[in-house]
Amino acid sequence: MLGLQILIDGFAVSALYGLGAVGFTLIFGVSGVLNLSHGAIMVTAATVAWALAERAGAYGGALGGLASAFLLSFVTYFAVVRPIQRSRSIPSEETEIFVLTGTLLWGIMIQVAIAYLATTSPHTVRPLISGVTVIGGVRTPTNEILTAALCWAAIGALTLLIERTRAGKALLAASVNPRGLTLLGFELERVHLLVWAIYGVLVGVAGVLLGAFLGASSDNVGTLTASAFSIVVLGGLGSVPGSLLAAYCIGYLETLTAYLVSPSLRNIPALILLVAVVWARPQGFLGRR
Amino acid sequence: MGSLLRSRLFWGSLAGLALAAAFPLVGGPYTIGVLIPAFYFAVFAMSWDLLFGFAGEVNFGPTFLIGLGAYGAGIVDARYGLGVPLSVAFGTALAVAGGVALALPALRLSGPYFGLVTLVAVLLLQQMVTVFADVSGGEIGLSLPDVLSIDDATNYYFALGFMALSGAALFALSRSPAGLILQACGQDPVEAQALGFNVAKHKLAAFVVSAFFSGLAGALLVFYYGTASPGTFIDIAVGVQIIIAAVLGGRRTIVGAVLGAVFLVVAGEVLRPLGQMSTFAVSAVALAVILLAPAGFLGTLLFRRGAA
Amino acid sequence: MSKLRLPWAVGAAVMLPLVAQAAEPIRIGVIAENSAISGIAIPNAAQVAADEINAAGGVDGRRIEIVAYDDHNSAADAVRALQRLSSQDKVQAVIASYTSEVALALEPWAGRLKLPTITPGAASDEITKRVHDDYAHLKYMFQGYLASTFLAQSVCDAAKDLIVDGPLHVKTAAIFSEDAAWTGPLDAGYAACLPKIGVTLLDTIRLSPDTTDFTPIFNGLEAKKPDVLITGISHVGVQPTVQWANQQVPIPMFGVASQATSTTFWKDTNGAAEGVVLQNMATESVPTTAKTVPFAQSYIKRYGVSPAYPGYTTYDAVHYIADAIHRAGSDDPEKLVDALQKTDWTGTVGQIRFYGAGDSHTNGMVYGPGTVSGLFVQWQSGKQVAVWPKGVAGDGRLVFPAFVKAAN
Amino acid sequence: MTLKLVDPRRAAPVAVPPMLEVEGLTKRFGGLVAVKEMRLAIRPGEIVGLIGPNGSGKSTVMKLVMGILRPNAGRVSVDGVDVAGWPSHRVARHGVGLVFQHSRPLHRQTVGENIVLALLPDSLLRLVADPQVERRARAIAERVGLGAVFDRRPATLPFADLRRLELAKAIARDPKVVLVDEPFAGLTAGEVKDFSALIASFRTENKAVLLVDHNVKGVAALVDRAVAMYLGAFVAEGSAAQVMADPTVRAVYLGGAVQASARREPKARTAGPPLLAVEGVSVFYGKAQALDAVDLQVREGEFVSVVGLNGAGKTTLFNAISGLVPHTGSITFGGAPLAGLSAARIARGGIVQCPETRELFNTMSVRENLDLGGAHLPKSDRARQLDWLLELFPILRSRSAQAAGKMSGGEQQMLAIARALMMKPRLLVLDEPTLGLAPVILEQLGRALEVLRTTTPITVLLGEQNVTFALPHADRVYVLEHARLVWEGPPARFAEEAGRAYL
Repeated sequence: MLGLQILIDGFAVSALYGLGAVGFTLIFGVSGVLNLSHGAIMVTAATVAWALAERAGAYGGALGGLASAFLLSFVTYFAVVRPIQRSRSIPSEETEIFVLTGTLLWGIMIQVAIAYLATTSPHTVRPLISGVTVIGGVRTPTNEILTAALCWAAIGALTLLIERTRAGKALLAASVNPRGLTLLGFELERVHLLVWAIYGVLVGVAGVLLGAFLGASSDNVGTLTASAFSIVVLGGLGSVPGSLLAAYCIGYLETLTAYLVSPSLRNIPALILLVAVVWARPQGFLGRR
Repeated sequence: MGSLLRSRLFWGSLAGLALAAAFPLVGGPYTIGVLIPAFYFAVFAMSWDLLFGFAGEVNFGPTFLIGLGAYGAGIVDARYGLGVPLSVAFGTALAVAGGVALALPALRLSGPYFGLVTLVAVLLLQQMVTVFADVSGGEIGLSLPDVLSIDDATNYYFALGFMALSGAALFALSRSPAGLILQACGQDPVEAQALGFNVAKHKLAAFVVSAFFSGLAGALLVFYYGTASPGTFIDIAVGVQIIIAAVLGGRRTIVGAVLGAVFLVVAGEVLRPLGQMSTFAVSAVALAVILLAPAGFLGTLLFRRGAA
Repeated sequence: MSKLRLPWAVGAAVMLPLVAQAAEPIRIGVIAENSAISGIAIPNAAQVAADEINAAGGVDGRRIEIVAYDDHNSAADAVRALQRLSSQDKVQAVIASYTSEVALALEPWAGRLKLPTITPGAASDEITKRVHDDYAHLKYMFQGYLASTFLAQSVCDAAKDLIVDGPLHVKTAAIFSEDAAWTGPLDAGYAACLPKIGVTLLDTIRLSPDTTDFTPIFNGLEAKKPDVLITGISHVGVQPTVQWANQQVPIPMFGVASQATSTTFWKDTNGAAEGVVLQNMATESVPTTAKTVPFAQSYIKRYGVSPAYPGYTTYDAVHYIADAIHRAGSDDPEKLVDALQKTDWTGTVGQIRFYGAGDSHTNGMVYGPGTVSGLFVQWQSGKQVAVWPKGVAGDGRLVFPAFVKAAN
Repeated sequence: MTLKLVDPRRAAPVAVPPMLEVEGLTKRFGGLVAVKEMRLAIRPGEIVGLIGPNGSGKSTVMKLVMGILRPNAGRVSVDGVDVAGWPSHRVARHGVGLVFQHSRPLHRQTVGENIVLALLPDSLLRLVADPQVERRARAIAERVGLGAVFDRRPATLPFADLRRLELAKAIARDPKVVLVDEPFAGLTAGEVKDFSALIASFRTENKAVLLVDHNVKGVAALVDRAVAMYLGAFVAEGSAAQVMADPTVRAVYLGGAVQASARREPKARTAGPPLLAVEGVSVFYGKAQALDAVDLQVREGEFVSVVGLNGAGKTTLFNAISGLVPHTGSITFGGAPLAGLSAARIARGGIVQCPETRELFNTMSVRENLDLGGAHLPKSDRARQLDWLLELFPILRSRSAQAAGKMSGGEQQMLAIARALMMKPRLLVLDEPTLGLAPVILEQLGRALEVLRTTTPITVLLGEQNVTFALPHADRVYVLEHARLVWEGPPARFAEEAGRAYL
């Protein structure tokens, strides 16, 4: 009973972690950017979905949240990331730290704006389906099942896109060898636009689902970014399957700790695991060096 | 020595220091109160710049070292009543030990991997403070029986003096032969090794020095506030402010970090009428500086010809 | 913009002599977290009170000015603000923060700066205990809110009437509280008073205020099968409530839940708050005293939402500070502290008095019938319905959502 | 080891033991053996050239000696002490100095300070500058010709001075063994003379000097002896002339005896208007000139080979054509200028480059690589092109699902060419397709190129160091040397007019 409960709860939380991290890792893989405004964009999606739900209904709100994340993702790219990458006064070996600092500042700006417009209090997106479903004696909110299902649907859609479409292949190729792709007549700029668009959708879905499942507040911005960052490093920077694997490791480790040890120690084993893995195998689970 | 006397930077710093020393004659008591933490903050940022700008290590967790210094000092004072000087010494020693602990992964890992370890170090420290709340005061914070002084002027000159001394020490170190070696190690470890320098040794030393000043400043700031709480000393947001201050002021200048720190604190005050949006405005200004003048205030002033 | 500036400047110049003719104003500082629902109620309510007093001619002809600072719920920012209020704004008294951590950080500074400081929402018993232990230095600090011990007592008192003696016949309970300064004495209070009303305590969960996923906690609690969850939450609120409802945890929630005191809580939780019973200082529909409803209405008229709990206590605090200054006849902090300690003021939350130096809750708000006893409300269909004490609750009755076992 | 081939003019007395002695040195990267049982010896006052084409392992040997890499086996003895496996800084302290090819000086410090850095002891406590050090730094600067720019920042210096600075740093350490990586890359003839003099002066200081370079020719005038490497192993040793004449070395560089005559007659089409016209193109990398006013034409249907040693500028020329590096001068394709077009646009326009580094998508399958190549074609064309290519390179059909990175070098090269051909190029630019390939693979590759040339109207621009491979296919040949085109003509005249001077 307890085992099944841990299995179910861990699954949904991990799926959410995974979806949040997949977009993050994709951006890194293709364009080498660690986007530290990640958490802020996620919370924006949740907050907009909450605010619109009253007038536009649950679906309208969810769509609005998605659109806001999509938009912010492009603003992040055009207003922050690209100017830094193209700047001639930033030496190339320091681009990384500038992108990190720039996206961090941008994230703070979004976070403060959310706090200003919608207070720091958490908001919950109206679940698309309410009620509970009993699985093997474990009472599970139907919304939780829906969350896990939607996460996997989004991940599945992404996999299809990458594996089955030409644009997706180009995306994959760009993460392996961008120069090779240029030589084959692909404009890298377009590939980057595509990856930021995909990122916008993924992070939007993750944000809205997070808002419906656990609720989101502007105070969560830092934690969300840090958890995506950790999962992505643990899984191997740039590796989508690695991120999913890592998301499930961390998700279950946290759930196990919360159930079997104490909810207040929830984060600690995951942090220790992270340090241990980074120490022993810096490329992460499935990373290439 | 002659080059020092000819240096614009030297005279500029001296003038800035003189201005700061004369400030209490004209500034209101509140502005003085604003500047005191800004001075400690400047030391945090300078210590960070030593690691980033010279040793080439991106430390996302300056507050790990600061927090060790602050809590180390605070706990021994509150629990064992050691008094200010001994407590500060203890906190500083703890921070130096933390610096060594942080240096070990730094020598093994690079780039984002090391960055993540430093981030995790901060999170773990924060969790420890919460978990061992009986000793640390937890989220509630730790109240100290002692403070440096309740007189604003005393606190102001103490902080200013501390900042000036720390700045002078760190700046002198950065310009000394040892600093030259450190810079070579940070920029190209392979070439530095080929020139016969033990890169591990020099980086370790940089961590120790950075941890020493971070911890010392953290410990002193604890005794200025009279309380320690994770939100003031450990939270990642504090570390972010420090990094932004150093980058804004100008990387690899040490002294620029002072400008960055004072700018952040003062801008926060000037923009206070904007209410909550003041943080927004300060971040926006910082972002604009990073995009338009990436060398930072002092970097732009000193190296105008793009020799970043 | 520049067109507007000129007439404004002229206006100011005309006004200036008028202001100067009046007596030196009374300045009251306010420090709060403006981005939080409960936090923003503090400066807002202070302004309502000040305007009211000024409209009625001020205190002995002196206007009241509110000087407000945002502390972002950070102890350091709050200390800095207190220093500024003392040295630059030269305020006579300060109303500061609803967070115990922040209030405790301010306490020694209130003493060092000799600045009477009242917290309208921080509950930790430690605040008043420190005043008791070091009276000479810390007597400037007042707790204008019920201490955690009294909050626990009021929860037990209400529980006895509502769910133990009432139709539910609750026999067992589990404590669900966040790990923070103010819940230490609260939990101790619960543990002490629950057995006295015949309720067995099965478990105590102290959760981290950073928690976002409450599922394991609810599941763990549910396995212990308590009849009721006694809450002690403030930093968290929306998330546990929503997850409680989504997961259909069959145990009612009863106790202190600060976020739930705000009327926006219903919308923030998308109605998941249905059935939650909570302690509140006052609410806009219940005339705890004759002043409660008029204040709430003028607040709502001005800000569009009803005041959260520190709003009521802040409004009262401005009034009794003004009263104390009037009685003291001086701005001298020593005399003002003396006068504040002799406060006996009918506020929106009840009759307000403070414990004396001999009591372990020195300068804390007196709890009990005839003074301030708190109010219990339950969220029902988007409204807070008063259910306790009987005297003010009228015909309010507990109604739980279908998934709560106790409903049957 | 025996040193029979020493030039008697310069040889130090045989009794003197070697200052640097390398024996049985082996380095493996995963499964790849980069250096295999390498041997080498240099006596004090001797200058030795270590030569080998790209990928031969010569740079790895240098790094193993310096301690930047740890050898898997073997001995590196410096002044009688085995330093193999020591960390780099200890090797340096023991008396080995390395002059890096790409200089990375401290940009915020002056030239003088950069030299001072090299003079400092490895001490944490050296907090005050020693005036003695400053004086020595100035003397060294004077010696290498940096006296006039002592107080300037490196960013304001010309390329040659940056190289001098690297040399100055090595001198400052006063090493017993000096390793110099590609001593003359990017320098003008005059600068080469200066540098040679500086390096020759080490001889009188009794230092053992190792010059690492692509080819013997560059260092012939300077070295006492040369050692040639190929595929990680020792190939030949002797005076520069002897090494150049060594049949194995000639086979490595030229792919066997230079064939005096091309097998085919120039096509009639060679007279038409140029498809590609390169006029006065120059390229700078930072301050180093990599291409100097190059003029070149390729006509429709023509097969043009550009031959030149590694480092001559072939890859730079091709990258300029492909729009991958900024350049001056003009390049037109089919009459239209390419200036301002993105690299991808140029590739879609018909100039498809198959680079020396292949740039395959290593983790993706062969089929996926090919599909990406054909991504811009209409669907029916794509299928046809794919069928044709799988016929041309049958091996790719059987490897269709394999990850590109897991294939052998020859297979990867075929995939790279096939992928480029998937784009149906009007001009195929092939850069060093033979690099690091075994002879049997070269034969297959040659046959495929022959089929391509005879059965399709394709235009090819081939860059090769391997003359034997480059000549038989070519209608016309250019020789590129030190960033300049020095000869142009039909392959038949190559051996007689350019062949001797080539190596």
